[in-house]
Amino acid sequence: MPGQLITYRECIKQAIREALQADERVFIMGEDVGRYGGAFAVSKNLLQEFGPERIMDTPLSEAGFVGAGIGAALGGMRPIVEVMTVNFSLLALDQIANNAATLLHMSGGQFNVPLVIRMSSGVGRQLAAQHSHSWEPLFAHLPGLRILSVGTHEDARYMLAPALADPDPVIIFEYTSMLNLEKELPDSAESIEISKAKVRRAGKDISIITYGTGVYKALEAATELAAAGIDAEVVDLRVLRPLDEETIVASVAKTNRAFLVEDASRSVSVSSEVSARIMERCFYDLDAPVQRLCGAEVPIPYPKHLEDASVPQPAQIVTAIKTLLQHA
Amino acid sequence: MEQQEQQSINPPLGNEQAKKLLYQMLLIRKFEEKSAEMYTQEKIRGFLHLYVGEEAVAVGVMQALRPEDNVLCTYREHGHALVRGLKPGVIMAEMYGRQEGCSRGRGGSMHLFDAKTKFYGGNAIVAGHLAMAVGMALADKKMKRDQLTCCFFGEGAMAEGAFHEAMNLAALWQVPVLFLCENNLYAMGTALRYTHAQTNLELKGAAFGIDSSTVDGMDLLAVIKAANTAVAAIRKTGKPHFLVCNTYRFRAHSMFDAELYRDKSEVEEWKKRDPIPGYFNYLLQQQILTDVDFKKIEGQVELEVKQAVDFAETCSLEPVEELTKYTYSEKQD
Amino acid sequence: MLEYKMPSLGADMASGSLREWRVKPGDRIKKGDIIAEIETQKGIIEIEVFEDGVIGELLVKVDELVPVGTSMATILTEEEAAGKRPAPAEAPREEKPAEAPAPAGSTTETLPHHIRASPLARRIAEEKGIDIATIQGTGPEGAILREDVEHAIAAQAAPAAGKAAVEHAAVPEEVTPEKPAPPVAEEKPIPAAATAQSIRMAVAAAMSKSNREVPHYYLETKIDMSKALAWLADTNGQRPVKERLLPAVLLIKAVAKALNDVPALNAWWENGLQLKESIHIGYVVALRTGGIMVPAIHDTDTKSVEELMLALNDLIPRARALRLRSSELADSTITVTSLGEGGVETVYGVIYPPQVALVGFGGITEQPWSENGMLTVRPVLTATLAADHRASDGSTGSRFLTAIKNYLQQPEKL
Amino acid sequence: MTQEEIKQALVQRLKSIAPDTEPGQLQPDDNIRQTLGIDSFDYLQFIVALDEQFGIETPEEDYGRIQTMRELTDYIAARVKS
Repeated sequence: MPGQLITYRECIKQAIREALQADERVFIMGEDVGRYGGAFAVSKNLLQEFGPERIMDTPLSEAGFVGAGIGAALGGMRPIVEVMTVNFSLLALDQIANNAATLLHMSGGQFNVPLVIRMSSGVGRQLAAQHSHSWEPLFAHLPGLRILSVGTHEDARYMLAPALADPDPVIIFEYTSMLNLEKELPDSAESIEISKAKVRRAGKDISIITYGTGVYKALEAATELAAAGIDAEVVDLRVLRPLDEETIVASVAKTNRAFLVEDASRSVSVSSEVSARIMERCFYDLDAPVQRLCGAEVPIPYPKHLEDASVPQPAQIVTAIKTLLQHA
Repeated sequence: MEQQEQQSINPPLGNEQAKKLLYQMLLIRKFEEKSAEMYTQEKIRGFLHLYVGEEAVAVGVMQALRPEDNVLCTYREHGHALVRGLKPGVIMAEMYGRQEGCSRGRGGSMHLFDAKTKFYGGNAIVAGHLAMAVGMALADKKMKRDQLTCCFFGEGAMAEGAFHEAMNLAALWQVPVLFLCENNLYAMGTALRYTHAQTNLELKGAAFGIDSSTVDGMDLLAVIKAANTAVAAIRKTGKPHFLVCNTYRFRAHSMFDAELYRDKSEVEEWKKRDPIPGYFNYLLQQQILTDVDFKKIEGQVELEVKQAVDFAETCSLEPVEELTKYTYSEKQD
Repeated sequence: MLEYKMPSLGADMASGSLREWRVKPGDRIKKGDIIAEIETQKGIIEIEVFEDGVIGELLVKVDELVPVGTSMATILTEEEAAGKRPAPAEAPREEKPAEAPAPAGSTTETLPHHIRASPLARRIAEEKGIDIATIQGTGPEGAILREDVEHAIAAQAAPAAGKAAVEHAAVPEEVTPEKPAPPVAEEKPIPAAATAQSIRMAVAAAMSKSNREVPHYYLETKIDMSKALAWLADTNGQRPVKERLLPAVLLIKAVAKALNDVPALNAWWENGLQLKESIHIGYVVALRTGGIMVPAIHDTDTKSVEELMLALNDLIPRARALRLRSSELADSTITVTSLGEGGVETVYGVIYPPQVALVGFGGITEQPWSENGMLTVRPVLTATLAADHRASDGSTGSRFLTAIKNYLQQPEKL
Repeated sequence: MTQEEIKQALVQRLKSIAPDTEPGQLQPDDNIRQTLGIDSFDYLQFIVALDEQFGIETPEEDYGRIQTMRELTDYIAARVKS
């Protein structure tokens, strides 16, 4: 429905509904996904539509139901396991890191785990230090997993299907701060490749490489930079593991400058990795040092002004890039 | 009268069946002893956990299962794999780290996997596989497949949160899982009384509303009976069952273990209840088998174990170029 | 007889110490018997045997700490035990190789002056053959950026005057062998955009460095070229025009042979003297637009004079077209420059670092020459050696020049 | 082939060897190599090219007789005709 505005939440919901309709083996389970309608109302009314066998409320047992999701995937199902928020995922980290990520390898290729785990994450709703994590880097560290970050409405709507089609475990990071955000949904029913980063805006002067909540911020900054005569390219990494190095390299080779943006705190982050890859692959294409704008090194505080200050804002991106390009 | 009722779950005591059970226990025993030897020669590396003393449990439970059932084990799983039907050679090759091993050498002693026999490991995070077992049973239930999932774990796992979550989910969802606790009295080196406030383990299953039972794990016939009973109930009701087998490992926890935590006399005491002579003496008494039969079986087992080592010695190492294989599935075109 | 070895009970077990033998020589043992207690970092562990037999000899004493795999005892078969006692096995204690001597104290060196430039600017400058040191940076803290390099390229677009080469030849004492462009990717031709000025700057940079850092000494000798020229005229008379040889190939060949005799000058000075095994003579080619290129003639000493001529036929046009390969620009182990055609007699060259020597040839001129007490007139060539005194001394240089001279007296053997 | 044609051919050759010069402006008695700054290597290539173009053979001992434009033109003209 091009031209019509749609929320990020509705995009996710449509994707889930579509998946449930498309494949009998798909079911969703998690805390409060059914009768409550989803902690963030993403799965509201799906219980009525699909019944309790396919919209399964679970007890508060992250290790238990994520592990059960792995078992169900081994048993031939295509589960979508919802971990309410990323902070609770640590209770299931053993299952994710020690089972989902390793079974294929430990079994010498015999047992793959076609599981999708969705979790809400990110900063921006004054939820304080235990509910505002940007833990993409934590999970992106683990070989055997595919880590997706949903930075746009397009991906919210179309990423789930290829994730379910993947033979291996996929973790999808969604962002609570974007749920109510309305955008036009591009009429791109064509399948999304979950192995590729995407250039969201082409430019020639600098590559802004980002993901998740950084994507719209970077696009906003790019618009402002254009007014100042700076033509910025915005690369949405989208797949944080395995990283799509080729798209990064191609962009930096074109613009000769890289500026990395993410909400996760700076140390040992996704941008740390991207920066290192740029050094390895693009050193002699660089006309300026790689620079980063990341989350502050602090547990996320509750007050709005401090919360805002803890993650990059579009105005900061604009200022930093202007400074970077201002030398003559 | 009671005996009559349980006729179908009692072990059939024909000559062939008896030979097979004895053969399986001896195979585990000799295979494990050979593994220890190959470990000291540095042919096998990593952790090596031996099952010597506990043979009656794997042999007694496994005979109750069907080929289509799922089996998940702990890292002390060579015996289970052997009884489930994995060839001694491919297990030995796996421990040698060779690509002919059942997990292409990627897993080693603690991670034996085999798709053909639905053998899902070889899981080395204590209690981590219980939740997976629940999920596998859930899939079977959703897909209306008439099969169950048998999940072995030690009493150490029962102190983990994952045990409680998995038991709760299984009971809540009413899925066909046989939770099989091999209580060998020690979580590594810490005795049961130091790890569980309630040492009557069966009660923990009851707390979740799961049918639970306990059996002497050193007595093969008792294990067979208990396992057959539990499995029949699960197949009938589709509900989980919790079976505790009290057993004892004669050897150290793993190879590098000075056994500071238990008395030699305790080990000697348990060895008097060794399940292998125990079962064989029973067969002698009942005049089902003779000493000659025993020698014959023993000779066959020794040959097979030797052949397993010979096979492993001929196996090849995977080329290092394939290092990152099996991290993600190969893309299917 | 079998050896019982200290068992490995874990990857983290490197050794164990014997606490107690539970057996003595002559004891019968069965598979599974405990024969000893050993102490490990995890405590005392009883160790078992995996064979039946009779204990032969105990090779390790109580409290002795031995590595995994060390023979601890011999185990005999029944037959062995009954019959002759085998000679006691020598416990194979592995001798650890002596610790390698600690590396000599690290030398402190002053780093060459660092130029602030972006990697991209460096790459473009390299590709275009421009010395980055000559460019003014406009970036942060004066860093050189792509833009700056591009401006520099545009600024030097003016074609060099045709006189350049003539002037160049007319001022031989300034002649400076040089690698005009730093190495670029193998087989990658130098872009035609490399200009006379950038080559000039490259020559300037290398020669300045040489003059600053290399303590030169000079030797000179006169060589009677009559035999060489006669041989050349004779052979060229029999050759079709395309296969004719130039005197330069004789000079190059003589230098290569002399280097075989005096290898000390076939070297680089980089953190000390590094003798080079292969002989790659760099031959100075003057460019018509000014500046020089010095392509390496790879493995000069193994080439015949005909092959050397072919090599020059290949290298010189490519050098003039600035289409040399990086290996040809980077590999030279010594430089030869021949300036006779401009009419000069003697060349005092400047060594191209990190090489340690340069041979200069002047023109061949008719000169009075005394031989066996007779004064005659001969075609005479002046050969000079400029050598790095850090790397060699006058006597070495002298032997080298004399060797060149001698080889040129037997041209047919070259 | 006329003298003028030979001269044109020579000028063209020299221009390709020394593109930065104007061989057309050589006086008949100018020493070609010295005036244009052509070294022995290029001169040898020049001779090789002339031999091929005009189908002649120039022995080395003749090099001294063909130093100027006039000498060279005459030399070639004599051999081409014969």
